[in-house]
Amino acid sequence: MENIWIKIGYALLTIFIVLNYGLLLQGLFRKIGARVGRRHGIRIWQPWVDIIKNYTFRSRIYHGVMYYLGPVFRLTGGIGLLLFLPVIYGSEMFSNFSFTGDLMLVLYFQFFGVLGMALGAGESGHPYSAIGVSRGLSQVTAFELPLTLGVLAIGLQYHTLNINEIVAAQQGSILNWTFFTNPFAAAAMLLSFLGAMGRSPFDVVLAPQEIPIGPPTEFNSSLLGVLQLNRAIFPVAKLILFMNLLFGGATNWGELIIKTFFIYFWSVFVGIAFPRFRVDQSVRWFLSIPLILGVIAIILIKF
Amino acid sequence: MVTPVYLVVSLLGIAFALGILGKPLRKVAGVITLATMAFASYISVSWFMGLWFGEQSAAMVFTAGFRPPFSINLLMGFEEAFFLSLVNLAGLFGTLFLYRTLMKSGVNAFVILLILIMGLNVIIMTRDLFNLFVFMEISSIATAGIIILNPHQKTISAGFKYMLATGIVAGILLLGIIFFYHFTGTLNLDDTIRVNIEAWKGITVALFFILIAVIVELKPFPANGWGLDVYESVPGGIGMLISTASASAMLYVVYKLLPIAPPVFFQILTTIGIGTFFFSNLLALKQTHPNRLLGYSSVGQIGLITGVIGLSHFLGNQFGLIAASLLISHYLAKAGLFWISGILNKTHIREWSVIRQNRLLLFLFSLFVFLLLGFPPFPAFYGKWELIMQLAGSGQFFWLGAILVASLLEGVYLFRWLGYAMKLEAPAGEPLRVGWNQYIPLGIFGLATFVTGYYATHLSSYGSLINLIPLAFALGFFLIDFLPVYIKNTLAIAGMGFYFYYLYPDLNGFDMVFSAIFLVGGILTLLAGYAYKGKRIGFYPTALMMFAGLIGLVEAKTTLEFFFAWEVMTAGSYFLIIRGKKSMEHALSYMLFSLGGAYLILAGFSLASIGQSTIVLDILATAPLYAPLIFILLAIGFMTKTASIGLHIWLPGAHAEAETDVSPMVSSILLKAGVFGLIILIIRMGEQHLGSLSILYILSWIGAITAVLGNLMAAFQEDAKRLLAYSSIGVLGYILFGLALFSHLGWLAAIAIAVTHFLFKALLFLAIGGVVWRLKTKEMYRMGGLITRMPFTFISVLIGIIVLAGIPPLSGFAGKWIFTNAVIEKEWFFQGALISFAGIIAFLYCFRLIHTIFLGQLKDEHRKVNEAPFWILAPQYIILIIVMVFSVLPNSLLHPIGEMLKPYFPDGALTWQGQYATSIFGYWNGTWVMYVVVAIFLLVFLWLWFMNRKAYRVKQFNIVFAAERPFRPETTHFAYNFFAPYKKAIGFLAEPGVTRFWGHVSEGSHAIAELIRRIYSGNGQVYLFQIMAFIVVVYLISFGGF
Amino acid sequence: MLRNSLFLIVLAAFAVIAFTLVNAWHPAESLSPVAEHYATNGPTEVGAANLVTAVVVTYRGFDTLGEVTILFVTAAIIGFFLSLFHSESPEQTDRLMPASEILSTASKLLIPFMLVLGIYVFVNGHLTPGGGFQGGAIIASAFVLLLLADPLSKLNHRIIAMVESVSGVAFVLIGLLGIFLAGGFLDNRILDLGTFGALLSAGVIPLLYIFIGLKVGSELTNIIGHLQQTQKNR
Amino acid sequence: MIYLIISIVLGIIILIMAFIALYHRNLKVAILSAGVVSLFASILYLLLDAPDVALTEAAIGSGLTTIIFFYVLNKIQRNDAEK
Amino acid sequence: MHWFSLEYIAMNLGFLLILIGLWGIITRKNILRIIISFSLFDTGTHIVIVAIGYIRNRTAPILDTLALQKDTASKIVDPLPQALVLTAIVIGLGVTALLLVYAMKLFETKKTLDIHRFNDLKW
Repeated sequence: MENIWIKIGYALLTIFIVLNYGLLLQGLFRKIGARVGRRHGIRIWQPWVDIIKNYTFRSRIYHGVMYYLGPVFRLTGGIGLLLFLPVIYGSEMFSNFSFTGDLMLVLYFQFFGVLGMALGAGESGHPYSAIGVSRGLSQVTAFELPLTLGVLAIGLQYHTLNINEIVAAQQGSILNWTFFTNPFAAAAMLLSFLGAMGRSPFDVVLAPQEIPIGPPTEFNSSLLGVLQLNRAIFPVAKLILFMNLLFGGATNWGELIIKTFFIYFWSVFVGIAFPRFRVDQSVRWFLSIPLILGVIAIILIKF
Repeated sequence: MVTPVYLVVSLLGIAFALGILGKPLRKVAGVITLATMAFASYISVSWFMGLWFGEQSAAMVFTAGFRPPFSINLLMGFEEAFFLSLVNLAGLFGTLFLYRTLMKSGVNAFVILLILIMGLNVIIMTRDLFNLFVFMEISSIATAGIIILNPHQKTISAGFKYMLATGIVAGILLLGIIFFYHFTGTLNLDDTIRVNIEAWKGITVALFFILIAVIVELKPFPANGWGLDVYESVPGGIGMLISTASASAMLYVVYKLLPIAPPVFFQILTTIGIGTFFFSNLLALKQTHPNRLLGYSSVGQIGLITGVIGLSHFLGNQFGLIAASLLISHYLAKAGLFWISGILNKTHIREWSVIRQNRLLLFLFSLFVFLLLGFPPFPAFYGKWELIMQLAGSGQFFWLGAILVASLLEGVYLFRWLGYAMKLEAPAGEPLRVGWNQYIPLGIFGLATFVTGYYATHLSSYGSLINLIPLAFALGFFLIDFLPVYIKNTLAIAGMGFYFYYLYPDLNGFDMVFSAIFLVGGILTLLAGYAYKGKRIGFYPTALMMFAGLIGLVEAKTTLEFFFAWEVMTAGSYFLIIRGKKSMEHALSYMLFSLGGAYLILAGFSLASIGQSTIVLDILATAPLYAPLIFILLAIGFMTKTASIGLHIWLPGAHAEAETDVSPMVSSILLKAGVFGLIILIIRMGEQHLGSLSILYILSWIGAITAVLGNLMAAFQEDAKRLLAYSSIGVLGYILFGLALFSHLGWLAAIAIAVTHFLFKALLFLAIGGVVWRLKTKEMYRMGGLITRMPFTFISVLIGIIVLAGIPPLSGFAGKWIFTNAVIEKEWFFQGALISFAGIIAFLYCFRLIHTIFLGQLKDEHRKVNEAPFWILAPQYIILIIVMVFSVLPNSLLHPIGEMLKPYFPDGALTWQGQYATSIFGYWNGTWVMYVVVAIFLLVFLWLWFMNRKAYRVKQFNIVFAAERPFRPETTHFAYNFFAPYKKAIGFLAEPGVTRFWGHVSEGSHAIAELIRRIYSGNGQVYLFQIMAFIVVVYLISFGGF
Repeated sequence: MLRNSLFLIVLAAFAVIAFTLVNAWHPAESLSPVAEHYATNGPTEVGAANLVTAVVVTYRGFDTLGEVTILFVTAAIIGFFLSLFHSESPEQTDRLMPASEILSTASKLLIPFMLVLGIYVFVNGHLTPGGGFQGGAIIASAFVLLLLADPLSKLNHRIIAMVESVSGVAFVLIGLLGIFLAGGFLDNRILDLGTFGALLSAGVIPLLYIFIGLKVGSELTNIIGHLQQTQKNR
Repeated sequence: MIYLIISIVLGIIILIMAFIALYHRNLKVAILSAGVVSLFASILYLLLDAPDVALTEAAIGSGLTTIIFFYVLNKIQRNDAEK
Repeated sequence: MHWFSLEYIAMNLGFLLILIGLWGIITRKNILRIIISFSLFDTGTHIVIVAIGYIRNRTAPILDTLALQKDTASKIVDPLPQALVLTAIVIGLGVTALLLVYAMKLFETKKTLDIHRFNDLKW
């Protein structure tokens, strides 16, 4: 029983680290994006400021029970995802609750938050949130197919779905990374990853500044604050997942930060370089190149 | 025992004597006629009984006191007694039915009827060819007489064509007879024929003339236009006499002449008979006149029996049972249908909806339709079963296929008709008036269907094993249908509960799982029945019939029992489905696919029984021949029920249009029958190969594609129940895929999904049904914001979709997890990826379902909607509890199933440590996942609540967009064409191509029917031409030249 | 025309089939076993000099019963059929020309003679050519003549029907007596066979033929009578 | 031999009459020819040693049948005239 | 040439009449003419039957002379077909009469005897 309390403590620590790291990444990349666009950009600590601001708003309204619970679901999904992952390879404590389920649990648990969030937004007044959800779900289904193929290829390659074992198999040399041993699966998954991150060109779902469409725009004050926490944690959780699957995981926090930074950078780089897709375009795109890559990955592994 | 000659003496004597009656006595003519016919019936039935029980031996009547061949003799044997009973009872009840009409027509009408029946009696009994000719002439003249009992232009022209046709046929018969006499020196059938080798050709041609004339009297395709015209023109009561009494007698003549027929004749008979069966049913597709339709059906049925006679060599000692049961079914059903047609007196089958004024008539109508199509427990069921078994056993696959296809065609028009009667708007008109003299025959024949069915059950070789108690229990509800709903509902639940309790000790393995789904599930869904008021006439018998069939599947030990239960279930579910307001066409397509599937199953079983000594289900495992074919037939048969892609088009409509508590029954429970069938099949036959290709591999693809397309189509639906229906297609695709994996994990997943699908689909259909119940619409875009009005329903739907989508921590995830493991184990990645893709598409419709109904803005007109009725919510919450238990303690469901599978699949099982499951590839601890998720959730919630404690709630409509306040809530609810971009991207996959394909099949067959039926131009001379051409062609075929 | 030429082909084919039958047929050289039995034992068994009658009335008496029934039912149908259309319409003035003087006078002379002839034919049916059918037809012809001579005369259907019924019932009853008193239904040996060749011989054959004759005669008359009705009314 | 010649003549007449019955424009003639066919057939029966049949054919086939034909024809033609 | 014997001529004549009758039944339009053809067809069958019973150089089966009563079987023609024809003729009369009455009624309904006009019932 004692073990559990220690685990909980470590879990809270993990959340804390990841949260701050996530906020830092946010700020950092907004800055980079602005600089690339030859603007000055925000201050790097702006995300922290935003969160605090949101929690201190005086006018706090909500539209209904589900609206209230939506952010809760969302953040639960983000934290849950993080905690179901072995964050640091070899560290039992920073493996958190990954003993409760394997890769499949992680993959499917992603949707917990998505669904709850969608429901919450759905109860808001705006039709736009529903439109955003509709777009988001459409896009999710599309990139999930190459992602699944990639995951299956990895499962077949390492003959396991246990993330720890997958990471273990990649230790030793950089060339043992799945990224190198199974490049097609990695390619398929990294392309899917772009969709999963919801950055340009696949960001029509979320609510970037210029189009007020999408679920997050419906929330305010502390509800939005919860969502912002999630926006810090959830991407990092995903980064850790991909890091574990493709880039040999991390044996310490430093390695983790370096690896995730570069993976994140990949999505930011693409986002800055490519214009936005409409949803039907992105769906078709995911079902073309990434899908073919996934199929090739499977074929190569199987035969 | 009364000498059979009294049959002739009484009927003829009274006919002659009726002329003596003076005017005042004319009124008693009818009574006298009836009494005479009753006497004749008594004689024949008592002979039949006596001969059956062996108290009597066959009797020969020698007229004129001389022995044959010098004089004419009549034989009263077992077959004769049987046919005489049919004819005389038809005469008796037919006359009773027509009593009032006949009284108006006068004494002569009774005379004609008496003489018709007398003629038929002698036709059956006589052993002399020329005598046969004379009495055939008598009956055809008398028939021409009764045709014009109701004279108008149509009957007269039909009668004229009839006279001409039978006249020519009689001439040919006479030629045949006289040459037969010339070549053999005798006219007697019992006389040993001294075949003169030199005259061989002559004698065969003479025999050909005799036989072909008798066959033409049976109205074979295409030489039967004259007969069809008669059926169309005459009133039902008279059509009944022609279709039952005359046709039976003529059939017997064919049978009687067989001993003298050359062997090639059997093949001719088969070809003509089954050809007629096929083409009549095909042409009937385009027919709209009820009597002509019945005519086509009659001609077809008689053709079938003729074909059976032709095939008698192959049927062994089952021939009698087959022919008799088919004949009895035809006899009872056609009599009943013609009578009902006589009462309704309509000229278009669409107008038959007036029948709903009289529920008894409607009941009888459907009874006779099911009887005719060979549904259990009616006699033709056993007949068809044995027929198919024997045909398969003797390798007559062509005929087997032809009979099944033709039976399916028959189903098409009969069920379409039944659907019209049950669903179409009734035309205005006079109220139906049914006299007592019409009720009596109908009632007696209706009862007789059950009685004969009971005897057929006991006569057929394995039929006596069938457990009829559940079916009897279900049918018993017809008798107490006048009671209010709550009593019947309680009785039904009690009955099912008791039966489950009674079965429980004997259940294990798959039987346990499926009987739990069928019976416990049935009880749960029946609970919702308390929400209904009034009587709900017809619901309980049919619902229980379906459950009786389902439980029969589980109990079945033999293929016959299985098929019996399958058909009972189909029949019951058909009536359940058609109860929906707009269910007519959906119920029809459901029935047709079921029927087609059932025939495939029948064919599969029959192939499996080849060369085996029993018919227990295990013969599937030991089938020595055609194993892949058997597998394919049965699999497709079962897949019609599981609505796999290509065979799914019936499902959405059928499930969506059904009543609130029927949808969960048919969707969450009934579909499992197909799954159960597939399990039985695959577990016994294992992996079959078609060349080098594994059939299971093909099935896995079908399953995967079904899952994707089903879910995709669900995502594009606007109708909430339709959405759920398509989702069922998708889920059943998973199950099919799981079964096709043929591994421990695959089956574990499949069965786990089968169970959870039962739970969440019942939950969702009940919840959505409750919404529809209150809102009176199924269109999702007409709903919205109902979370405030129906919070309990919302919670059910929420839990339901989380389970459906397989999102952890609820129990739906178990299926996904096991699937992935199974896929990697089996290395069927592409199908696996599709399955997982399908799982994600499920999010689309899940979200849509909950969003468009419960979220967004409440519509003005729904401001006062109430929560769904208590009795609809009650079962939902029971299911919710079960779902939560399975979610927190996944091993409570998965472990037993795994144990159950171990005998079949020892390898690759999950290892359980408490709730911690380990597979070869991964691990999963459902309880801990639940703990973690709940803990985080609570933590976050408390955090938010703490931070947000001063928040106040605003009206949901309290919004501004683009600096405007929206003026109506509707404008803020995005619901219609929800996944428009998605549809734009890959909507082409969900194009109703399959629907179009089946539409083309249907249109094509109707077009062919339309084309072929042009041969019946209505011109008497064309009909005669057809008869002559038919004779010539049959001659050429049978002799291979001149 | 297409149909006719098609039918010509079919008919030709049928002709070929029929020709095979004729081709296989060789004129009989001797009697068939059944006929031989009739020829050898007929006189003693049945006692009718006219073997055709013996066959018609006794050996194949059951056929004859059917034959009578056919006429009976035809008459019934025709009566029923025609009366249905006409019974209600009022009697119209007949526009048939009255028959010529010669015809009516001749017919008055002829009719009794014809009736007697008819009776003679069926009474002697077991001895000479002829019998119930021929006699019945002759009687019916007498009535035709009557109707031709006086188109306005109305046959008394009541009496005709009575005769028809009674003789029919008698036929059946005599047949039935055969079961009790002799070998079987329609056995003629209820009565003594008598002297071969005498008028009162051959058991009940003369009696049966009388009834048959009466019945056939009345039935045919009935048919004619009904048709005559149609000539009057529209 | 004489029978043979008679029979051939009869046959020819019968066939001719049959054709007339089928194709003569006037229905009355057609009916009469059919009656004649019957009558000549009864003569043929006599030749074939079947006096009973001959008598019957003469009385019924050519006699009564023809009469009934005429009744019906008469009725129809009168109706026709009225029309 | 056996074709030139009485029974052959009768037999062939019978079949010719049957064919002529059939031809008439199916090709002639007038209903009365069809019935006439039908009676020709009937007569044809009767002739065939009688021809079958005929045996050359024998007498009718009426035993009115003592000479015939001895060794009858070798002296008479077959009585059975004759008996059958008797029945057939009467049946033919019945059928023909009924057909004629039908024709009359058909004419009343449509004022025509053209059989092509009576095709309301079809398909």
